[in-house]
Amino acid sequence: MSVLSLRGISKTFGAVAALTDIELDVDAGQVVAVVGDNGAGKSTLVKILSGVHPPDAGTITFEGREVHIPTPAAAHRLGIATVFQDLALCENLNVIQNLFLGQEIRPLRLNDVAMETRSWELLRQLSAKIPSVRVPVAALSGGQRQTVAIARSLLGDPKVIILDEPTAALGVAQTAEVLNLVERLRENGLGVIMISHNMADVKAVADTVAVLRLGRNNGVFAVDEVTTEDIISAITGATDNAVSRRAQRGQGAQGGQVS
Amino acid sequence: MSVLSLRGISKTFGAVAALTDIELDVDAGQVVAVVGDNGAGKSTLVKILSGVHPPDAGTITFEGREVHIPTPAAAHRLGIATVFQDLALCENLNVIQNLFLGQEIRPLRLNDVAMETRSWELLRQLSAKIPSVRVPVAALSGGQRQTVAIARSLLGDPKVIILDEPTAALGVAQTAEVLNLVERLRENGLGVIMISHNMADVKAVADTVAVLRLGRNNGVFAVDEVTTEDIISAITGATDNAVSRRAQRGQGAQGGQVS
Amino acid sequence: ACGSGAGSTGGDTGGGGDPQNAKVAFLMPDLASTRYELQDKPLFEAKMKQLCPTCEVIYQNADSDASKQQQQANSALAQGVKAIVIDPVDSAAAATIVKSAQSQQVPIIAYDRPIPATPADYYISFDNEKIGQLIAQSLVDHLKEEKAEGGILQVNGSPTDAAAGLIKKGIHSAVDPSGFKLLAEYDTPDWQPEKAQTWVSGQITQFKDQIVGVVAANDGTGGGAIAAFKAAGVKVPPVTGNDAEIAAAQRIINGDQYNTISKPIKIVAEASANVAWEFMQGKKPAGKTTLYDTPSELFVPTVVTKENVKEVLFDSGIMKASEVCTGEYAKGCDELGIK
Amino acid sequence: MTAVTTDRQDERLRQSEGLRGALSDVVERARGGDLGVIPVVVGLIVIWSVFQALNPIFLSSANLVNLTLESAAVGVIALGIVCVLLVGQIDLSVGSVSGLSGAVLAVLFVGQGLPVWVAIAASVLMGAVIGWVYGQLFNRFGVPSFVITLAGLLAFLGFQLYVLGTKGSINLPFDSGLVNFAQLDFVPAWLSYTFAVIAAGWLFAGGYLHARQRRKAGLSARSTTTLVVRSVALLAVLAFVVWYLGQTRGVGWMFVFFVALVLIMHYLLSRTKWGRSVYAVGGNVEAARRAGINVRAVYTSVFVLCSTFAAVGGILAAARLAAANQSSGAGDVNLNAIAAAVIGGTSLFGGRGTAFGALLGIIVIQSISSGLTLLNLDSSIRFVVTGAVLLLAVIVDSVSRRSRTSHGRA
Amino acid sequence: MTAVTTDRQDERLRQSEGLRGALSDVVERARGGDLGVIPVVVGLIVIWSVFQALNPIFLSSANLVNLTLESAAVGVIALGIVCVLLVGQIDLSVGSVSGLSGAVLAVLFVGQGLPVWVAIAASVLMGAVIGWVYGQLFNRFGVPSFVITLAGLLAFLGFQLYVLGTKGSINLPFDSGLVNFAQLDFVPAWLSYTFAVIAAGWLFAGGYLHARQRRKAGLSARSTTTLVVRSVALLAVLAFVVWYLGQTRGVGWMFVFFVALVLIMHYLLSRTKWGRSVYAVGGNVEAARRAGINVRAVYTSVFVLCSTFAAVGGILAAARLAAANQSSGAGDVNLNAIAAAVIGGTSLFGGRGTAFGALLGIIVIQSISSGLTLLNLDSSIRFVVTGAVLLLAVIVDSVSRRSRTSHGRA
Ligand SMILES: Nc1ncnc2c1ncn2[C@@H]1O[C@H](COP(=O)(O)OP(=O)(O)OP(=O)(O)O)[C@@H](O)[C@H]1O
Ligand SMILES: Nc1ncnc2c1ncn2[C@@H]1O[C@H](COP(=O)(O)OP(=O)(O)OP(=O)(O)O)[C@@H](O)[C@H]1O
Ligand SMILES: [Mg+2]
Ligand SMILES: [Mg+2]
Repeated sequence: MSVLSLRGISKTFGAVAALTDIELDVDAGQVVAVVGDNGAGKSTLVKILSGVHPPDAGTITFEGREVHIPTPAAAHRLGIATVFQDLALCENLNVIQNLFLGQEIRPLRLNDVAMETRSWELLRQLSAKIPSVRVPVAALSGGQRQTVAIARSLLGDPKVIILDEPTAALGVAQTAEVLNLVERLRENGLGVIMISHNMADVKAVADTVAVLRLGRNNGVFAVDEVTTEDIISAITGATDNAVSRRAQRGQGAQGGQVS
Repeated sequence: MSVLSLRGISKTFGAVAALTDIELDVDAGQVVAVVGDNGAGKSTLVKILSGVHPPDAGTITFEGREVHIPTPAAAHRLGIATVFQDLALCENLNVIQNLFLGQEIRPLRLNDVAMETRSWELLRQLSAKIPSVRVPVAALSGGQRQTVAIARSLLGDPKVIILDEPTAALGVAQTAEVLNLVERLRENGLGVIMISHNMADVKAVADTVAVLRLGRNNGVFAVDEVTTEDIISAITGATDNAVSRRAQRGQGAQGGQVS
Repeated sequence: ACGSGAGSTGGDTGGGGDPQNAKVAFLMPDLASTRYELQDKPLFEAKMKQLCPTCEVIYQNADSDASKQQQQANSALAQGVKAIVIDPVDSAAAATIVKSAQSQQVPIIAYDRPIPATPADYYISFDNEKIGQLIAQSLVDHLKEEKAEGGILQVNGSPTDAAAGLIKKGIHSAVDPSGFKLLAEYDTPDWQPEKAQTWVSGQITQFKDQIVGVVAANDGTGGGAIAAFKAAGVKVPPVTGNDAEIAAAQRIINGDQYNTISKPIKIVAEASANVAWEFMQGKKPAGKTTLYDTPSELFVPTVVTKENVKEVLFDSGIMKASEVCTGEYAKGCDELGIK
Repeated sequence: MTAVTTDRQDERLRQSEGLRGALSDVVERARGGDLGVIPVVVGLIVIWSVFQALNPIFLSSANLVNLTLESAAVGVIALGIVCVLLVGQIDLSVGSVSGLSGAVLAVLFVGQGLPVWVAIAASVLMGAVIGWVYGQLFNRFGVPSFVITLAGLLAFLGFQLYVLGTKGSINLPFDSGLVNFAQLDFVPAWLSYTFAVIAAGWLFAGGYLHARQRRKAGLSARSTTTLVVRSVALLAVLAFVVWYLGQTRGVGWMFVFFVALVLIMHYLLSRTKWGRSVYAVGGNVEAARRAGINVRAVYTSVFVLCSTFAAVGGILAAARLAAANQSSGAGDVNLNAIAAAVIGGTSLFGGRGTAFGALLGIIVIQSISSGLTLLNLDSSIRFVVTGAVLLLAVIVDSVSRRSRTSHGRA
Repeated sequence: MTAVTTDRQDERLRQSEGLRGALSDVVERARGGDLGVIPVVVGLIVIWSVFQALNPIFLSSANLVNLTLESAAVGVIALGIVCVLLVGQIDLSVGSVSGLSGAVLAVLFVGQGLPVWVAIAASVLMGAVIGWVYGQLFNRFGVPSFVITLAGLLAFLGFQLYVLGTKGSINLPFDSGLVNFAQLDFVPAWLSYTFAVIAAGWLFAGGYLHARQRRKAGLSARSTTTLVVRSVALLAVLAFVVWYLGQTRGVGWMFVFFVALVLIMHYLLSRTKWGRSVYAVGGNVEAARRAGINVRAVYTSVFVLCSTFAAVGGILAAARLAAANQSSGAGDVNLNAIAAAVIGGTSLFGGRGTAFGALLGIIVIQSISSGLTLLNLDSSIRFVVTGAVLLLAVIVDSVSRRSRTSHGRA
């Protein structure tokens, strides 16, 4: 049975129909990759699931019950943890403060030592290269911030984790660790939604691939039954696209490597 | 002769030595990829070159003359155009206004029509999926914003273009277009500095790869004489790293694809 | 430009006509002193009601803002008033209002403060400069009687208030030749008692026991000065006041404040109602004297000290013992025979 | 030309064309909460109806003429405030500067007997210099503008007292051109109507040329019908206003002057590079800097503008009162000017607001003040009611803005 | 335990240990412009020296005692302002609310003859309710807090006039406990010294336990020498202050009360979940919301706190003056309270500031005011000098902050 399933989700921003009639199912212990072109509506979908935007229409079913997710706090309570594409960190707070924001240890007399120790643990696990956890997030590099945002989502005890382009800014080592992490999450029986533009990563960890195109469903594929080319043509809506042209040209010129 | 060359550049933020004694050379018609782990100091280097931060020490030589770049405006005047990792767009302005910010057509009576036409041209060239150019940038998706930032740098007549992780948020089609663009820029004799965590992209377009590690130079390689594994071990500082371990595990398990 | 009217036109204005159901404007300057809302306005309204039961009084308070007062006057003219009684925020700037009113044949009566630049139709007042002089002189006389030696502090009103300027001038005219040294003086921003308190506290540390008296330009600042001495834990020297607020009467009864000044507001307010009513009927009342080219009537205020507080404030009915002699003040009242 | 214009090709966009399209656009934006000034106008209409019900003189021509004239001085100051708020800064000293400017004007003109234009020029120049100093302090030392202008508030109040000296108050001669301009000079009826026609014609011509250009470039454009409807509507409104005010004294030149300043600022802010950089600095100063904008120059220009407008406002206020005194510019000038800007939709955090906002905002504030003046209330009640009405006027606006954020617009 | 602690393993970090390390840390931070309150303190010392040179009474014990007492009322209000500024909002009505609170206190206590604690409780409760209403208006309608509290400013001024009614001004009895508390009650010398010792001991004990915990967890920690030096320094400073003030009247209970509030707020802001969420909301309200923080509750709590502190400040002011009148809370209470917060380093844009900032800021402001009081200047000069000194005091601070941004700290 699905932990999370969406039916008929639509969302309009002003004159732009960002999502139209979306369906999606995520099982426990399953990694669903959501892919799509820029502006396809992936992040909008994520924001609807995590209570940032209310949907205009459609139903969300979580663990068999139909739910409303009016606020991010409601999503937290349900057990949905999210890493947003725009990270959503407080730049004026330091790494520890951001990691534990809203889930502080000993709320009436914060336990800084425990939080700092745990922070180092989490960051080490993601092989983050952060010199000090006591600097404001404003002073971190793009990848360091992304690591902090990912580490954040692991606190608490989520049932579904949504990762919106989690590896976009990460270095090669950190990317590898995040992919490891996703696999561990799957083994622990969590549902994982991962959004990515990197087909290699998608093929490496996902079980199912859901394609969005211009705000609509454009196919769901089991990952071992589909080729990268098929996914790309579902994304772009054509088999003849910039990617395939570039690949051909590359082959024509030197017989080269395209991911 | 190099368009741009750096010698002994250092930069300290508080107690963190972000860059120590960096050297880098970029020739006209050459694409230099700067790679490195998260927090290695790549973006700091970019910011120094584009006048955002002053360096603590070291010299910058541009077209044979030693230059100071105290402000971004000075960098613009020299002919250095930059796409920043954090994009640096004004969220309250719309796409056209952001694209032409600081380089408006007809400053005393803005020519909106010309600017809009040109905007659509530029965006189409990058195969951007932006429904309307008259919405504030705050309403765009991550990838759409990145496309806008890239399009921005093409206006004017730069001699060196610096791209800090330009494809991080882009879809597959847009990434392909940006790589095509980089190749066109090279053909037009511009110097290009590209920062990326994606080794496939680096190998596809770069001529030279400069590796930074913990704020120091860690080798410069000609791209056709080096393997991806070598670059990765220069980045992580070890041949046995998370990436290689993951790759091995992958092969052990199913003999699979790792980029 | 069209027409001859400065300010606004509108409504059927002008002197004469049917005085019944007419409107008269009563424009007061500020809230720094409580008297305008608490005494002048009700007294004027009562008298007007008595003279002309169907007439309507338009009351406005300009809150120390000359342009707001101008707006209020224009609005009154737009409503078709038959006469304006005005206590100008700024005596000079009120000239514009006089012009506007007169150009629409609406008579205007200067109340409390004169309008020297453009003569109004009538001027009724007690004179602020005189007030300053009276309170200061009363203090100086008292000090001479006590054979005090030392200097005087002077707490003036707001530096941006024209009336305060007049009072200040009056105080100087009594203090400067008195033989007592003027230790320091201070223009209290916005007449704020807190500011007066802070300033006097500073002067206490500076001059210690040289201070034999404080001339404060109104009861509020006087109260602030007294609080400063109390808070410094030293003996309170004689302190003046002005306005005869209830709180000041209490302090006088208790011996904390030396004097205040009672303006015969009832008399002035009623006199102005009478004059306004005559104007509204189309008559031209004659002045007792002429000041600033204006037919005028001036009244003399009375200095109130512990000696005469009973007769001036209570026997005359200006204040009721029940309001003043509360709690800790009951004892003082008893001693003075106030019931 | 393609069937679908370049900017309408995305299939996710709802399509709409012509007058119908323009209308459905408005409805669309209303649903999305992006109503521009409409909510403020609605708030204004509510206030007007209530006051009219309470005292029928409120909407009389005479009172409205007063209202326009009384709006001008603080309105001009609010225009400057809009500029500083747009870059995310504040100027607390506009009141003092306006007071000082009035005092300098009076002293030079009356006290020293200089020609009036010299006195005006000196006051305005002084305003500009003050703004320039603010700009330097802000750029050099990075002192928050709140503190700089708070210091300015105190210092220039001191200067004002000093300049006026022992006099305390100086009358401006009633027969001087300046006082006439502020009190007695009204636009002749024929000229007012001409202005109205010109404005409507301008709106049509400008819109038409723009639309033609856009069509040529293959972009969507307003249909000619829409343009005609818009201009006719404008003409009707303006003609009615002119006619109604003309029932008594008509449209004052001082108000025309204010409106002209609003139009100029609107042009500068929306159609020039400088205006764009003001919005950019207010939206994200670091991004603006990286785009090569001279951020310091923008800050300085804005502070100079604001202080200059404050000085001009001070001159208008002095002319209107025919006097400069120690309390000119004191009291609630600061708060009213800032409140007018905020009510007109300018954000205190920078990057959002328009010149027209200042016009609307000051009219709201003056309406409240004028309406309450007519009601003849006790001071205590008047304060309470002023507060309540102010709040109500803004709630209308804010509710719509709120629905905008929930619809995902910044 | 490893040789290098967990948090110092990155090779890019400069290493430093023990007292030497602590010192070089300070130097490092000074170079980076991250000096905390040091620049404000330097500014204060400059101001003090200048005034002392001009009038030797300035630093006399008696005058400093006055200064402490006069700081308390507005200081408490500034503490509330710090909270609203931290979430990026503003409260313009603190002056009115403090005035109203004083009026309510006087009417209930003197007019109605209720026990003083009932009157105090009622005033404070009223403050809290006002804040709650602000919070509701802000959360429900999204009206900018500037406008809400501007409306509040007017409305509560009206209420204040209304409550004082026919009296206008009400004396509080000089022999009541409340007035004594504000004017005559001083901490006995032995108790003051005890406080000083407790404070120093607390600093040491707290620091020591924390350091031990950190060492146990394998993190770097302050060396015991550093801790001892710090506590001894604090003890010396406090003992000196107590001794010097004790030369005349000593430390007033009202000031102790204010300092206690500062300490409590410091604890709440820096050591509790609530405080963390305040900073988070001020830094990035959307991020805070997404982290599951109840943003509305945070806003409400902050408005409630601010109005409550304003009410408390109003009570203290009334007690100190021994009277409540119509002008209580008017004038520059608002500006002074906000300026104190800003001078103490609180950002108007939210997310940066401390409770101690309010303490330092109000001392700067009161020092300027007290120093000028002793100089006995003309009003006009006094205003100018106040402005200039204020600016100078802040320039010291801002220059250092500026160097911070150029060193890349937010
Ligand atoms: N807050 C908003 N207001 C208005 N329009 C929005 C808003 N957020 C998103 N949109 C629009 O909705 C569409 C989908 O955006 P979304 O962020 O979901 O794309 P995405 O699939 O995540 O793209 P990317 O790969 O670039 O991150 C875009 O066209 C965007 O312009
Ligand atoms: N403004 C700043 N203030 C303080 N420290 C900073 C600042 N900017 C960067 N740093 C520090 O400098 C180091 C290098 O940062 P930089 O942004 O250059 O990394 P990067 O190589 O671009 O990393 P990424 O791949 O994650 O983008 C980081 O450790 C970071 O914490
Ligand atoms: Mg996205
Ligand atoms: Mg980077």
